[in-house]
Amino acid sequence: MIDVDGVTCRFDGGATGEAGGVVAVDDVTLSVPDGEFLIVAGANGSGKTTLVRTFNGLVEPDAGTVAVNGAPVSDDLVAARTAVGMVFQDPRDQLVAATVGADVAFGPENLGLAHEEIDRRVDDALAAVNMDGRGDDRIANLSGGERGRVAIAGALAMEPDHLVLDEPFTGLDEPARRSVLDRLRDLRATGTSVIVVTHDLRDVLGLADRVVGLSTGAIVVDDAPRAATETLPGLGVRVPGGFDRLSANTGSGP
Amino acid sequence: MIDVDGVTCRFDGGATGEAGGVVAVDDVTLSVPDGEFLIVAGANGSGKTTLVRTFNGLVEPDAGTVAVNGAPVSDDLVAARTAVGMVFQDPRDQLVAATVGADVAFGPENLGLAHEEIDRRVDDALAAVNMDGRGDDRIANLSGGERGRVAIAGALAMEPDHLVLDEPFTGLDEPARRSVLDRLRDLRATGTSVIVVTHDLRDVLGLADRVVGLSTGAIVVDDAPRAATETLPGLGVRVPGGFDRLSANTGSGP
Amino acid sequence: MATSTESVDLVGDEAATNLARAALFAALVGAFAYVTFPNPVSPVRVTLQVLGVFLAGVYLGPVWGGASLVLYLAAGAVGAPVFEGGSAGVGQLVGQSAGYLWSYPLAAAAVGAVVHRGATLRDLDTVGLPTLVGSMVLGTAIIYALGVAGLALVLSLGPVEAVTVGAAAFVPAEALKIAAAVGIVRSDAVAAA
Amino acid sequence: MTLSYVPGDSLAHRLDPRSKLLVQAGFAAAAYAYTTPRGLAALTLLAVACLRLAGGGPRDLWTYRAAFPVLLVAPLVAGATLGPPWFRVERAATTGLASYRVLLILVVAAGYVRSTPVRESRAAIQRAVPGKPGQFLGTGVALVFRFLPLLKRDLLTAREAVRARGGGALPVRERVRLVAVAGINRAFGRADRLGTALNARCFAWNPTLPRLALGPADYPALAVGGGLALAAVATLA
Ligand SMILES: Nc1ncnc2c1ncn2[C@@H]1O[C@H](COP(=O)(O)OP(=O)(O)OP(=O)(O)O)[C@@H](O)[C@H]1O
Ligand SMILES: Nc1ncnc2c1ncn2[C@@H]1O[C@H](COP(=O)(O)OP(=O)(O)OP(=O)(O)O)[C@@H](O)[C@H]1O
Ligand SMILES: O=C(O)CCCC[C@@H]1SC[C@@H]2NC(=O)N[C@@H]21
Ligand SMILES: [Mg+2]
Ligand SMILES: [Mg+2]
Repeated sequence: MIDVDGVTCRFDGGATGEAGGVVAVDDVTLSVPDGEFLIVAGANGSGKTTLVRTFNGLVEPDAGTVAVNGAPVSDDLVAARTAVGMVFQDPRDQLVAATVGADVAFGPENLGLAHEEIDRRVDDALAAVNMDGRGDDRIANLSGGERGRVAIAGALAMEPDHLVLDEPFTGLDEPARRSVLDRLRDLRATGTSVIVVTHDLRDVLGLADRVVGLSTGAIVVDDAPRAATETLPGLGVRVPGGFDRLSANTGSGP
Repeated sequence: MIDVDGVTCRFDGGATGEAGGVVAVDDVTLSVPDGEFLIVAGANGSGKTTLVRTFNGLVEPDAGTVAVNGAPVSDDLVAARTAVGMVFQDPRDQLVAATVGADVAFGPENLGLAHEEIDRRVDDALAAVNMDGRGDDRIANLSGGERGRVAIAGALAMEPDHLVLDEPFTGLDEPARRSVLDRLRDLRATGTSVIVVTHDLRDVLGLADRVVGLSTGAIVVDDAPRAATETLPGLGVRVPGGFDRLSANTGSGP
Repeated sequence: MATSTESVDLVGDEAATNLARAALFAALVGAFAYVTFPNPVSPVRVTLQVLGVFLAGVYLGPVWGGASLVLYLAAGAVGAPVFEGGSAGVGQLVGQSAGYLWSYPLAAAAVGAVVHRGATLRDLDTVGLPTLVGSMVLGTAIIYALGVAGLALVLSLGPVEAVTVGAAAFVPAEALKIAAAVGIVRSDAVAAA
Repeated sequence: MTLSYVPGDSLAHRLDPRSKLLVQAGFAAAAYAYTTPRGLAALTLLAVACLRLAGGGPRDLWTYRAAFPVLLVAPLVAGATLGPPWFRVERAATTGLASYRVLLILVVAAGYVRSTPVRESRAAIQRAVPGKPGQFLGTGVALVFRFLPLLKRDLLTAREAVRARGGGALPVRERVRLVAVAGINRAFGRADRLGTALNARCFAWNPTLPRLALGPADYPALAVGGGLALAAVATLA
């Protein structure tokens, strides 16, 4: 369970460096039950990335609180960081090791797991992103989409209670996207909550339980997918041509 | 006119650092007439980025030649770079200045244009990506999609003969994508050739004159959009649910 | 599914960022080690390493600046190609330029201590030019003292020869590096650390 | 070409990094203790053997070329004097031997570098130095390895960006300035983003360490390293 209560995030000076600052997230209240598949949608600059970064304490709200599994994030960062896995919007920001295998193993190693368990998780996570057997590849030599897939594998290997993915599908080719979506479906079935940030609902709407739409930092929609798709195009979000055509489009409807 | 003749690109050691190396582009021959809208499609790691980077000499082929407007790229790099504008797959790789306006102006300034002309181009390019009036924003403070839009504006402001965009729409919200597509349509009408690299045809297929499909570096499809969409899903490329549904899906069919 | 978190001892946000920066500056000194020019008056080559040492002290302060150069030596010892001209290995740490190398952590810490007047960092805009230059002159003195001692010890040179070959020959080059460091620190385009 | 790890399955590749570090340290100590023509002759054989057992050869030494002029010129400087007899052979010889000793140590180090991947070095460091200092050194060293190519990349992409956007025709000085400032800026940004990534991924002081285990081949190696160190201590005592 993630509980967001009246969260506001300001950036000093904001983008223009002017006085006053930018309000990136504006009084957001939201609660994500375990096992829910939530989409956070909104136009560029609407505050999606800033909002989800408060879930594991990478951004500290200027007002309001975030609690993960009942404990305030600011009280117990360790708990929040192990409970909330995150795939960054830019995979390059997330990769910390030189080879694919070492990078995916990095998180589990920090949890102090046994070697066999680490190996199992790494193999599992690489399989989920169609990168089996590429553990020895050097990250510097990967193509853009391959890098994105390694970033996702790194978060999967943590087997977190809550998984946040910030625009995870943008660089992925079709087989990789399907494979990741399959894994997300399985995770949800085992009680993991999955939060996908995006402005293109075509790839994920079929899986979603609920859609939250942001505009200039505030929640303007919080509804079931079908209902939400009516408001969302006005927010600059791409929705499937017709909701019923979805499964044909993504090949991954429920 | 861009003429690619028997181009092969190898990477030493390749991703695994093993002997032998990876063949990223494999004997590609291709010619892009002025005013054509070409899509280069293929799965992750199929060599799309490497191929288009030979067009302005950022990658030097190990075999074969590339000629732009009749002159071999290797003979006159400066000419090739002014004739071929490029939007990199990762916008961060492309931005060189501290503020949005200064970055978009960077290219035109290098062309030695008059100030009025530079200002006109910068305003024009920022309008095309829906970033009007944000010239003073600091690039370090932009959201992911905003950064991508500035990168596109920087290439548009060069008003090149040929414009290459490497997965330009991945981070863009719907209004920005439409606005950029509109601009690309106008450019094509004035004789600029537009080359879009992608593995998701849903956003651009309606505009394309021709689609080239790559698989492990080699061309396996080179055809009109309608015909190409039949082979492409086999390559790991996303195509619209049905070709005739395209305009409904993208809102930008011809 | 719940992972026990009691045993996980997080490094913490501030320390992790500092560690990343320290590693970055270590790598920067390593990159600067590739930039070498022959010195007309001495067989020892001029390198840009010292510029990296200065910047580490200025941007990271005495503690993390010194730590950064410790990482540099450790990385070089186990094989990162970060020493002069891209060389590496424990050998270099007992070789003829060993004195210079061992002096780097001390010099960076000294530069940082003078610039920031203690362990907590202060805004670089408030640091006067004399302080900035003075800190780097002190750093240079430390590097030369240990470097010359190293040359004398390792190559069994006499004091006069060691000072000539190891210090005097580099004074003009070091002056240029101090000027470059001032330029970088004062450039508002670099919105660093 | 820089000296770096080369995958392989030579004897040295199969050794535990700790044995190899001990051999290096022992060798360096012995080289200092026995800086005599006979001592160095024997150590030469050992040094060449070390490099060979790591699958290396003369090419690996090329990266040390920057050290060669010092090693060559130092004896000449040491032998020269300001008055008669102008050149003292015995002093030049002493320094010459010292120079040669450095070269030998570099040869052995080259064998370590080409046969040991970063992960193993990191594990060796973290096992040799316990607690937080070990974790700091181990992770920090791994990060330095990670940053080196990235830093090169940051400078290269800054250069590419400038070129791709028509900056290729600018005067050299201006290009150097643009690339240097943009490159350094990128590198700073990268360090901070990497710090954030480490945090998000639960960067901890007490992670699971990579597996290291002494194999049968390690015992002779440990004996060689230990023996050299003992021999060195014996002469000093
Ligand atoms: N470090 C920062 N300093 C100042 N302003 C910032 C900073 N980071 C983000 N902003 C501003 O905050 C707002 C929200 O940014 P955020 O990254 O959360 O948007 P987003 O919804 O994720 O957009 P995108 O779809 O483009 O990724 C934007 O206007 C952005 O310019
Ligand atoms: N610098 C490099 N060194 C070694 N191999 C590389 C390098 N750059 C790319 N490769 C390899 O070359 C192949 C083609 O890469 P390229 O970036 O051209 O793919 P792409 O089609 O653009 O993929 P994506 O859709 O993921 O961006 C990949 O297998 C990649 O791992
Ligand atoms: O082996 C190394 O990496 C150390 C090289 C030391 C070069 C010294 S540092 C002080 C002096 N100034 C220079 O430019 N070079 C020498
Ligand atoms: Mg975002
Ligand atoms: Mg690519």
